[in-house]
Parts: sequence; structure tokens; C-alpha cells
Amino acid sequence: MSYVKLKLVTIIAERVLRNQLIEELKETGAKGFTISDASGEGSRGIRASEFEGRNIRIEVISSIDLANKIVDLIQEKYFLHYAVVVYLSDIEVVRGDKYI
Amino acid sequence: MSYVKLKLVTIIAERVLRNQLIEELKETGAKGFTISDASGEGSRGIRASEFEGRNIRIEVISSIDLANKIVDLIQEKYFLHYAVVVYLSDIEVVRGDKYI
Amino acid sequence: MSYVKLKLVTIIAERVLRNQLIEELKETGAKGFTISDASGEGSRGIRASEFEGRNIRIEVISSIDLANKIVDLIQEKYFLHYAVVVYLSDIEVVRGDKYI
Amino acid sequence: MEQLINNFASPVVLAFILGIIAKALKSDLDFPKPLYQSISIYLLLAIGLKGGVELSKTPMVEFAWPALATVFFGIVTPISAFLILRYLGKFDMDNSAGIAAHYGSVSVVTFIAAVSYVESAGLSSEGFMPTLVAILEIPGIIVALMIPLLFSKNKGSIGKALHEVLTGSSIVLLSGGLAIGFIAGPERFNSIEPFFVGGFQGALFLFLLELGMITASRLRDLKKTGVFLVAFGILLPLLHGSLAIIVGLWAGLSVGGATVFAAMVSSGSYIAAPAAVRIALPSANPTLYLTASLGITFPFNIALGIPIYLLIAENIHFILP
Amino acid sequence: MEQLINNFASPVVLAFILGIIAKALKSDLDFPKPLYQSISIYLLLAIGLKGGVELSKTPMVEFAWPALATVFFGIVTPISAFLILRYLGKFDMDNSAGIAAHYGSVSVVTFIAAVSYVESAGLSSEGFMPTLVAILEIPGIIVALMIPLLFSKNKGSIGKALHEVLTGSSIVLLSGGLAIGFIAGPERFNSIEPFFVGGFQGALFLFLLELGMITASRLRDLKKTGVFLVAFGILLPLLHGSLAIIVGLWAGLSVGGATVFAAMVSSGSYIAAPAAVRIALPSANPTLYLTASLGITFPFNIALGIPIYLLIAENIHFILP
Amino acid sequence: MEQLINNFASPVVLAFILGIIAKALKSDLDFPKPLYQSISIYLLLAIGLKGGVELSKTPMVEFAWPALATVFFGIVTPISAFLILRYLGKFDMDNSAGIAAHYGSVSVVTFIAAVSYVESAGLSSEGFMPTLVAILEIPGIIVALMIPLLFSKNKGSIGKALHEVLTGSSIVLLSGGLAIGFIAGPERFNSIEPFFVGGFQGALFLFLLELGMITASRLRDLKKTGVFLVAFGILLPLLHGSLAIIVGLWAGLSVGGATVFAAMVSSGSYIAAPAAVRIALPSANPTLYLTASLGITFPFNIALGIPIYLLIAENIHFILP
Ligand SMILES: Nc1ncnc2c1ncn2[C@@H]1O[C@H](COP(=O)(O)O)[C@@H](O)[C@H]1O
Ligand SMILES: Nc1ncnc2c1ncn2[C@@H]1O[C@H](COP(=O)(O)O)[C@@H](O)[C@H]1O
Ligand SMILES: Nc1ncnc2c1ncn2[C@@H]1O[C@H](COP(=O)(O)O)[C@@H](O)[C@H]1O
Ligand code: NA
Ligand code: NA
Ligand code: NA
Repeated sequence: MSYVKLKLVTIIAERVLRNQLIEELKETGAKGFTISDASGEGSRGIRASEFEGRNIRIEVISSIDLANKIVDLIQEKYFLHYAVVVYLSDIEVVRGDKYI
Repeated sequence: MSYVKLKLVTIIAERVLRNQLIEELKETGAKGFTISDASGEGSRGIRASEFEGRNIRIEVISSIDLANKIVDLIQEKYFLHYAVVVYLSDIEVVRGDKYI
Repeated sequence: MSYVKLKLVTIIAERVLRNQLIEELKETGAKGFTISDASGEGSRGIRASEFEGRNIRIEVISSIDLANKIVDLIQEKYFLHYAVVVYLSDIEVVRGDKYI
Repeated sequence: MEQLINNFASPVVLAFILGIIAKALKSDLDFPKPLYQSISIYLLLAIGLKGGVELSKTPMVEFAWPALATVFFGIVTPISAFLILRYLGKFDMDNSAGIAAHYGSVSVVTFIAAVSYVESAGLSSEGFMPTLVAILEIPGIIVALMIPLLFSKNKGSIGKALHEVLTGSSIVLLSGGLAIGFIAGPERFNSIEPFFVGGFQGALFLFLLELGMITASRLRDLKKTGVFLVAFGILLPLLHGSLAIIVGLWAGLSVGGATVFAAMVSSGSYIAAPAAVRIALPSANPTLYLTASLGITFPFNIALGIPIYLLIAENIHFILP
Repeated sequence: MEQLINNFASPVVLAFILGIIAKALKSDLDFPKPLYQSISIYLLLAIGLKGGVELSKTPMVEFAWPALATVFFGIVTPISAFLILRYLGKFDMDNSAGIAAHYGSVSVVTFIAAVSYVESAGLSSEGFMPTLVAILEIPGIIVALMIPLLFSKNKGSIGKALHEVLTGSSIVLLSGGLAIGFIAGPERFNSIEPFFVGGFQGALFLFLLELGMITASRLRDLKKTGVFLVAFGILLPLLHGSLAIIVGLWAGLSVGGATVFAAMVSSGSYIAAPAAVRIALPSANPTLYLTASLGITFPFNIALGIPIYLLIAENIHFILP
Repeated sequence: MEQLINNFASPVVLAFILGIIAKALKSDLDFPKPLYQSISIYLLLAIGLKGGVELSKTPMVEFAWPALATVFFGIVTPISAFLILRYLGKFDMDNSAGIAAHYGSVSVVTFIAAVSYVESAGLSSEGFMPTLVAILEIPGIIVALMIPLLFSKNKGSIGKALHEVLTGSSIVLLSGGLAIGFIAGPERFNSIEPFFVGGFQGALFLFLLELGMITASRLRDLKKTGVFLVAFGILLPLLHGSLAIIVGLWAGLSVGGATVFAAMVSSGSYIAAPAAVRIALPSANPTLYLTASLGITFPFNIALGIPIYLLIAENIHFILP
């Protein structure tokens, strides 16, 4: 079995951004994503969508290139006004072409 | 404090596989697992169990050996017909013998 | 874009510890955390809070220093009597000072 | 005709249509999953309990023939569905068996809708009908899953699939409710009656709203599945339903009972069967079997099938000896 | 005065207060999110269904003037709110528009509470009032979001925000319920009435308990938002409410109807608007608009505003020609 | 004897048994967690509201002695449980205190089941009984947690545990409901009565189904816990229950009230206490205390204990002066 090294991009964001982020991830080139509920605290306080559950976590398995693009997107468009964090980690997969 | 390097195996699979996967992970030698709900999109579309929540995420802290065995299992038995992805990442734990 | 290397501390613990752990993480110096629901099996069996959902997963983006402190805390105070695991992984973020 | 329009103006059918429209408008309306599950539990228990209470008042002899008729259809309908799909529709072995399994089993909501429809038409159905649902839920899936076991090489875990069906929550709740209603009897049932009877139609309303939303996504897959499956999803229930009416009346069911029986027999499962088929026949395509049973047959039965079955039952009733 | 005390002793207001107290005591009492969502769905559908059934009995002419009055307030209230915030309150463009959008829209729970209050006072409101809620939900948000579009550079996705509001679940459930109730009519509605009418006040009780808990966290933010916003959150509804009573009575509403109309017009949305504003005006501060609409205006209206509107309506009623 | 069989055929007891059977069959039947929490909230509020309304009609003097008796048992039962466990059962300090804390507190569902049972037997219990539950919930846990504080070195955070108990959701909902019912009074309660009274038994039915499933996993642990704990879990409630009947009748309770009082006093908490003990006494083994209170005493009381208490109360009633 031969592993391919890829990046896992993890975004944690306030829930109201859900649909918008998914759309933009697809536009940026993501072949798939996994999304789940979360809550948390950080430097930003109140959310507009608190009723409906606080945060979402979106994960994307991607090439380094795509990972950089996603981080850029979040950084430029969302960091200033929204509660959002993003980080990268290294992962290994088999059948790496599925994600690129 | 001395850390031990281990692998974290993450499986994201359609929900209908839940019980079967847990059973097989135990048979393969996993000493424990963590499971949570998720949803997502990838190369496969419709699920049979969509009513009941879409995907599950299973994580197993394991030795490299066991990690390879789990990836093999998923690859051979599930990749073809089911919506499932699996990836490995490096983690550090204390009291590493708990997981082996 | 310049990435900063940080640690991601992941704690999986029985639900009854939720409030107490959050409080202690803040005291130890965590600038934020993300929390979500999970269940699982490990070496410990029954939970006191099984009704209310089994485990929680807490993640903290932190410096190596803080990561070590958190692992120490869990190890000393909780490992003996509670169902809890903790592990570290490497991540990269932009704007690293947000987390330190 | 008037009956048909009447059915379309009934709140539960309108709720189903609202669900479809909501998704067509890409509304963010979304039922929390636990609400969907809770209403499922409630409806199954309520149907079981009411049936059990009725059963406790029914002489057992009346029940024998209809029960036998149910087992008969549990065995025959998946086979006829399989043969049509395999030889007329040219589907492969696994897809044929996978779809057939759905038509061997039963859609509980179709059953409930039929009971309500019959009541709103001033008739009634036998109290033991829910027992028949519990009986019908299983054999069809088993029979259909046996077919590829005999012929195909692509086997999944049939044992696991069967255990899943047999101890599945719908069987447990339905037959558990039946048993409790039967043991408790009409008097002790009084205390829980406002909850399980008074709220029933409202809960069904919510459930059909949600089912409408789920069906909407299946409707989008219609073009993928081809015209044969659409025709199949409409004609097969008409065929099975008509047979069920004749046999049902023969077995001693009332006109209302035979209508409900036709709805049961002709319906396709969309909960127990999909999960079982996914495990047992991994290579069968879920888009096909879910679209057929949930995207075509279910709305057809709810909107048109049930009134048609009643019409047939009312007319055939006079012809039969 | 007696009416005021009466209102404070009503179960739903007491539930709201209990929610606030629970959070003040740092109790771990927590409503599961799906319960909150389920009750939301239920209340919106129930209000829509009842309104639709009533509407099916109402001559359409009676409805025209009130509908027009609603559109009028949908356009005027966000503008007056914006001007006050921008020029008296010295808030910046985006925050002024963000807060104003909330007061252009409507709080469905305030509406429901007003309907109940009016009934408990022995009066009643017109059956088509829920239709007005559906009409009022949208224009105010649109108008308020247009303002920064014209003046500000800090634009978010207004198109997306509007789609979100128009196909939002509250609009779909409310107008879907209205349509179903209208089509089904009083007789067919009977079957689901125990569920949607009998349980209504109890569900509202639970909902206000949860809203009390949510409001409690907004109350904690009061010191951050300053005294101007507190005064604004109380005086603006009194202003808008009084105008609404006069216009409402003119448009032909009964005393009860005018009271409910005042509650609607003066209330601030706390579900549709926050989500839309967050998307369309990212730089507007959620603490400001949520605290104003949910932390100040909502409890004010529930506890004091509604009885005051009724008092005004009862007295103005005699003066008007 | 007939009463016993009667109790076994009551829907709620049958629901509990169905839950146990479902898990024994390894059915995948699973209650969504939010449904379980929602029913909990509902039952606690309903009990509180009804009690509060009753209380508003009761002269306060009747209430003083029973309240005192409740505090008495809140202090005495954890101590007697502790002594038996420590010196007869040879459990260690922390496990003895941990288990004892559960028996000092109260199982609300056992209380509710007793109220229903007494009613189904044609009797009734005092309206202020829910107030006694709120009083009993706390002292037992405090007293039992004090014991290891005095003797043991293995201390967890007792302060945190106490805060958790005092502001726990069951206390808040129960006493909040009591207060609201008391303030609102019978007339204003009418509007929410269909929801909180009509649906009560049905909700209890669902709750006991879920509790049966949870109990089933505790039953599996029975062999781990040993025969002493099984005997303890049956004989201790009989002892405490009998004492409670005598003292209850003395304090002026009716036969029905004394039966309910016995059920309360003899029951073991399975929500508030486990969480508090887990935090305060980390080294106490949850398998022991959960199996005792939930796996043994709870089903014993539901199925046999309550009818027995009524029998005792009916007979002792004549003997007492
Ligand atoms: N240091 C951290 N560790 C883990 N999660 C964090 C951290 N900081 C922020 N988050 C998550 O990111 C969300 C948004 O953070 P912020 O933008 O800082 O308010 C929070 O609600 C948390 O869920
Ligand atoms: N590139 C990806 N990044 C993150 N998650 C993915 C990705 N591709 C697939 N997944 C997840 O794995 C599930 C199954 O994927 P698939 O087998 O490709 O349909 C999806 O529903 C997603 O939750
Ligand atoms: N090997 C493992 N892999 C993943 N998660 C684990 C593992 N062991 C334990 N866990 C998680 O940690 C929780 C507590 O573990 P334990 O203290 O071993 O009972 C379990 O319920 C699991 O959710
Ligand atoms: Na069928
Ligand atoms: Na308004
Ligand atoms: Na007790």
C-alpha cells in the first residue's frame, strides 16, 4: 500500500457562514468536504445565529496548493468580521488522486 | 513527561456502516475508538440511510501496524461500493501502552 | 502567507467533566477552545452521565508550552479515575499570535 | 373524482406537497433529525397501541385468513417485482433484487395515510390491520435478499442485514405497541389515549411535511433513473394493490380494510429495506431503489393510489360472491 | 394596572421570567436545540394553519386595507429607526442599518403573545392577522439592507441575504400553513386541530422559557450597549405601536386586531433579521442589534408593551371618527 | 395480588418492560437524546405546575408537618444507607457514601409513577407532594457527600458538586413550575392544561420506554455488583418506605399521600446524584451506584414497591391512633 501525503484543512466558523463557505470551497476546487457541529470560545464573542447551534467545523482533504488557497480565502474575506479559525495538518491517504 | 508517537486513523463513512465498522475495528485489534456525527460530500452521492443522519466519523488511536491494517480493511472491503474515506495523521500521547 | 507551527491538543472525556475542564483550560492559559459531542469506547466502561450524551471532545490550538501544561493537568488530575484520553498533533496556522 | 380532489385538499397531503415546494424553492427549512425520529417512534407506537387495543376486542378467527393473505403477499410481491425488473426492465441481478426487496416490505406511513383516508371517507378498517403491517414488514425483505444469495457472487452480509431487519426499531415499536395495547386493553389505555390518539393526525402532518422534503431530493434523481422505473413505480402498486383488494375481500376484510390492505401490499418500504439492502447488496445502486420506492411509489400512493384502491374495493365488493 | 398585573401572572410571561432567573442562577438548565427548533416549527405552522382557516371564512375586502397598512409600516419603520439611530444615536451607517432592519421585520412570538393576551382579555383579533405577519416579515429587512447598499462601501452579499430571508423557514412555514389552512378549510382542519390548537399555549410556554434563557445572556450585554440603545429599545416600539394602532383602527381593524397589529409593527425580529444582517452587513456589531431587539424590545413588549397597546387602542377607539 | 397484576398491566409499566426487552434483543431502537431531555423537561414542569396550582388552594398548615418529615428523611436515609453499606456490606468509605447519596435523594419518575398508581387505585395524594420532592432532592446528597469529606482523603470538588445539585435543571424546573402554578392559579392554568395534563401519561409512557432501555444495560452489570447489593437495593426501599408510611400518616398525609411519600423516600436518584457523586467522589465506582439505584431499586419500586406501599398504608392506617 502506498500512502500519499496531503493536507487536512480545518475551518471552525460561526454557523451563519455555512452555506456560503461550502459554496466557496467548491468554487476554489475542493473535491469534497466533511462538516459537523461544534461550539467554542475564542477572541470574538456573540454570534448572530446562536439559536441554531453555534459553530460548524468543516474539513477538507486537499493538496498543499488548494490548502493554501483556502487559507487565503478565509483570511481575506472572513477573518476581520467573523468568528472563524483555520488550520492545516499533515495527513496520509491511499488513492490520493480522489482528492485532487 | 515522555510522549509516544502513534497514529490517528480517521474514517468517514456513511452511517449504515456504523455497527459493522465498529465490530471489525475491534476484531482488527483496536483498543478503543471515538465516534461522532458528521455530514459531507465527496465523489459518491446518495446514501441509503439519509434519514438518520448522514455520515459518521470514527477515530482510532493506534500503532502504525494497526493503522495500516485498518486502512487495508477499509480499502479492500468498502472503497468500491460505499461512501467512505480514511486517512492517517501523526499524534503524540502519554502512556502509549494504553492504545497498543 | 507565513504559517506558524503550533500544537492542537485534543481531549476526549466523559461528559460530566465538561464545565470543570473548560474552566481549568482557561486558567491554564488557553485563549480559546472548540468543543463537540462524541461517544466511544476505551479501557473504562460505564459513565455516570450516560443519559445526557456520552463523551465530549475538546480541542485547543496552543503553543508547545501550553500543550504540555494541559497534558500534565489531564494526566495528574483525571487519568486515574475518569474516562479521558488526550493527544497532541502538529498544525500550521496564520496569525499565530491569536492563540498564544 | 370528487374523492380525489378531497384527498388532495386533506391537510396531510397538503403538508407533503408543502415539503416538496419548500425544497424546490431551496428553502433552508430543515427538520431537526431528532424530531423526525421522535415522530417516527410516536407514530409506530400509536399505531401499534391502537391496533393492540382493537385486537383485544376481536375474535381471533377473523384474523387468521387476513394474516395468511399477508404472508402470501410478503412472499409473492418481491418475486413478481424481481421478475419484472430483471426480465422486462433488464436491470442486473443485484439492482433487481435490491429494488424488489423494497416492494416486498411495507411503508408504514402509506399504511397510516390509508387508514386515515378510509376514516375520512366514513368507512373503517379492521382493528388488527397494524398486526398485518408487522407481519408484512419482514418476509418481503428476506425473500428478496435470498434471490441474489442464490445467484449472485457479490454478497454482502445477509445475516447481519436480517438481524437488522428483525430487531429493527420499526418492528420493535409496532409489535411492542401491539402487545402493550393488547395486554392493557381499552380501559387502561384511556390514560394515554389523549397523547396517542388526539395528537396523531397532527404528528402525521409534521411527518409528511418532512417526507415531502426528503422526497423532493429523490424527485431530482428521476431523470437519472429512466422512464422504465417511473412506470414501474406506478404500475406495480396498481397491480399489487388490485390483487390485494381481491384477496383481501376474499379473506373477509371489509371494504375499508381491503383498501388499507392494498395500500400496505403495494407500498415500498423506505426505512427498513434501504438499510438492509445497503448492507446485504452493496453493489445495488441506492439511487435506483430509493427513487423508486420513495420518489415515485410513495407520492403516487398517497395522492392517487389510495383513493383508487378504495374506488376499486367499493366496486369489486359487489361483484365478489 | 390590574391588567398589567394580570399579564405578569400569565403562565407564558412567568415562563419567560423563569428562564431569565435560571440563567441568572447559572443553572445548567438547557433546552436541547432540536426542541427549540421543533417548537418553532410547530408555532409557525399552527399560527399559519389557524389563520388560513379563518381567512377561508373572511370576505377579501376586509383584508385589503390592513394588508396595505402592513406594507406601509414595513417600509416606514426601518427608515424611522435608521434615522433615529444615525442622527440622534450617532451610530455609524452599518450599525444603524443593521439595527433598523430588525425593527422593520417582526417577532413572531411577540405577535403570538399579543393574540393570546387579547383573547385572555375577552377580545379577539382578526383571523387574517397571521397573513399580515408573513407580509411584514420581509419588506422591512429589504428596505433596511438597501440603505447601506446605497451609502456604504462595506457590502456583504445582499443578494444571498435576501434569498435567505425570502425562502427562510419562518416565511415558508407561516405562508405554507396559511395556504394549507385556507385550502383545507374548517372541516378538514378538525382532524389536526387537537394537535395544533390544544397544545398551542403549552408549546408557547416552553418556547418562552427558552427565550427567557436566551434573553438572559443578552441582558448581560446591556452595559456594553449604552443607555441610548436601552431608551431606543423601549421608546421606538411605543412610537411605532401607537402609530400602528391609529392606522390599524383606520384600516378597519377591531380593538383586539389593532392591539395585535401594534405588537407586530413595534416588535423587532430576532431570527430572520440577525442571520440576514450578519451576512449582508458583516461589520455591523451583533451585540448591538441582538441586545436591542431581543434583550430590550422583546421583554418590554411581552411584559408591558402589549397591555399598553390594548389600553391605547381601547381609548383611542372612542376618539376616532 | 390483583392490584399487583393490575400494576403490571398498566401501560407505563409495560413500556418499561418493552424497553428492557428491546435491549435484550439487541434491537437498534434508540431514543434520540434530545427527545429524552425534552420529555424530562416536560414531566418536571408538568408535575411542578400541577403541584403549584394545587398548593395555591391548600391551607399552609397542612403542609408544615409533611415538609418537616421530608427534611427528616432527607437526613436520615443517606446515613442509614451509608451505615448498612459500610458495616454490613463492607464497602469502602467512598463507595458507601456514593451509593448512600443516591438513596438520600429522590427519583422523580418513581414519584410520578406512584402518583399515577394511587390515582388508578381510586385514591389521591396531596397537591403539595411535588413540593416535597423539591425539598427531598437536595439534603440527602449533601449529607452523604459530607461523610467522606469528614473521613476520606480522596476528595473531589464538593463545592462544585453542590452548586451543580442546587442549580441543577431538575430543581429549577420543579420549583420553577411550582412557583408559576402557584402564582398563576387554577384559572390562568387552564390555557396550558391540555398540554401539561392531557399529554402527561403519554409522555410518561415514552419516558419509561427509554428508562427501560437504559435500565437494561444496568441489569447486565448485576453479576459484577454481587448479591449483597441486589438485596440492599430491594430491602432498603422496603425499610425506608415502611418508615415513611408511618411517619407520613402521623404527619397527616392521606393513605394515597403516604404511599407516594414512601415511594419518594425509598427511591434512589438516578440523574442529579450520579453527576454530583462522579464529581465529588471520583474514586467511587459508578457501576455500583448506578446499578443499585437504577438497575435494582428503580424497577423494584415501579413494579412491586409502590403496590406494596399502598397495601401497607391501607392496613397501617387503621392501626395508627
Ligand atoms: N485557541 C483555540 N483553540 C481551539 N479553538 C479555537 C481557538 N480559538 C478559537 N477557536 C474556535 O474558533 C471559533 C472562532 O474563534 P474566534 O474567531 O477567535 O472567536 C471559536 O468559537 C472556537 O470554536
Ligand atoms: N476531499 C474531502 N475532504 C473532506 N472530506 C471528504 C472529502 N471527500 C470525501 N469526504 C468525506 O467522505 C464522505 C464519503 O466520501 P465519498 O466516498 O467520496 O462520497 C463524504 O460524504 C465526506 O464526508
Ligand atoms: N484507542 C482509542 N482510539 C480512539 N479513541 C479512544 C481510544 N481509547 C479511548 N478513546 C476515547 O476516549 C474515551 C475514554 O477512554 P478510556 O479512558 O480508555 O475509557 C473513550 O470513550 C473513547 O471515546
Ligand atoms: Na409492499
Ligand atoms: Na417591526
Ligand atoms: Na430517597
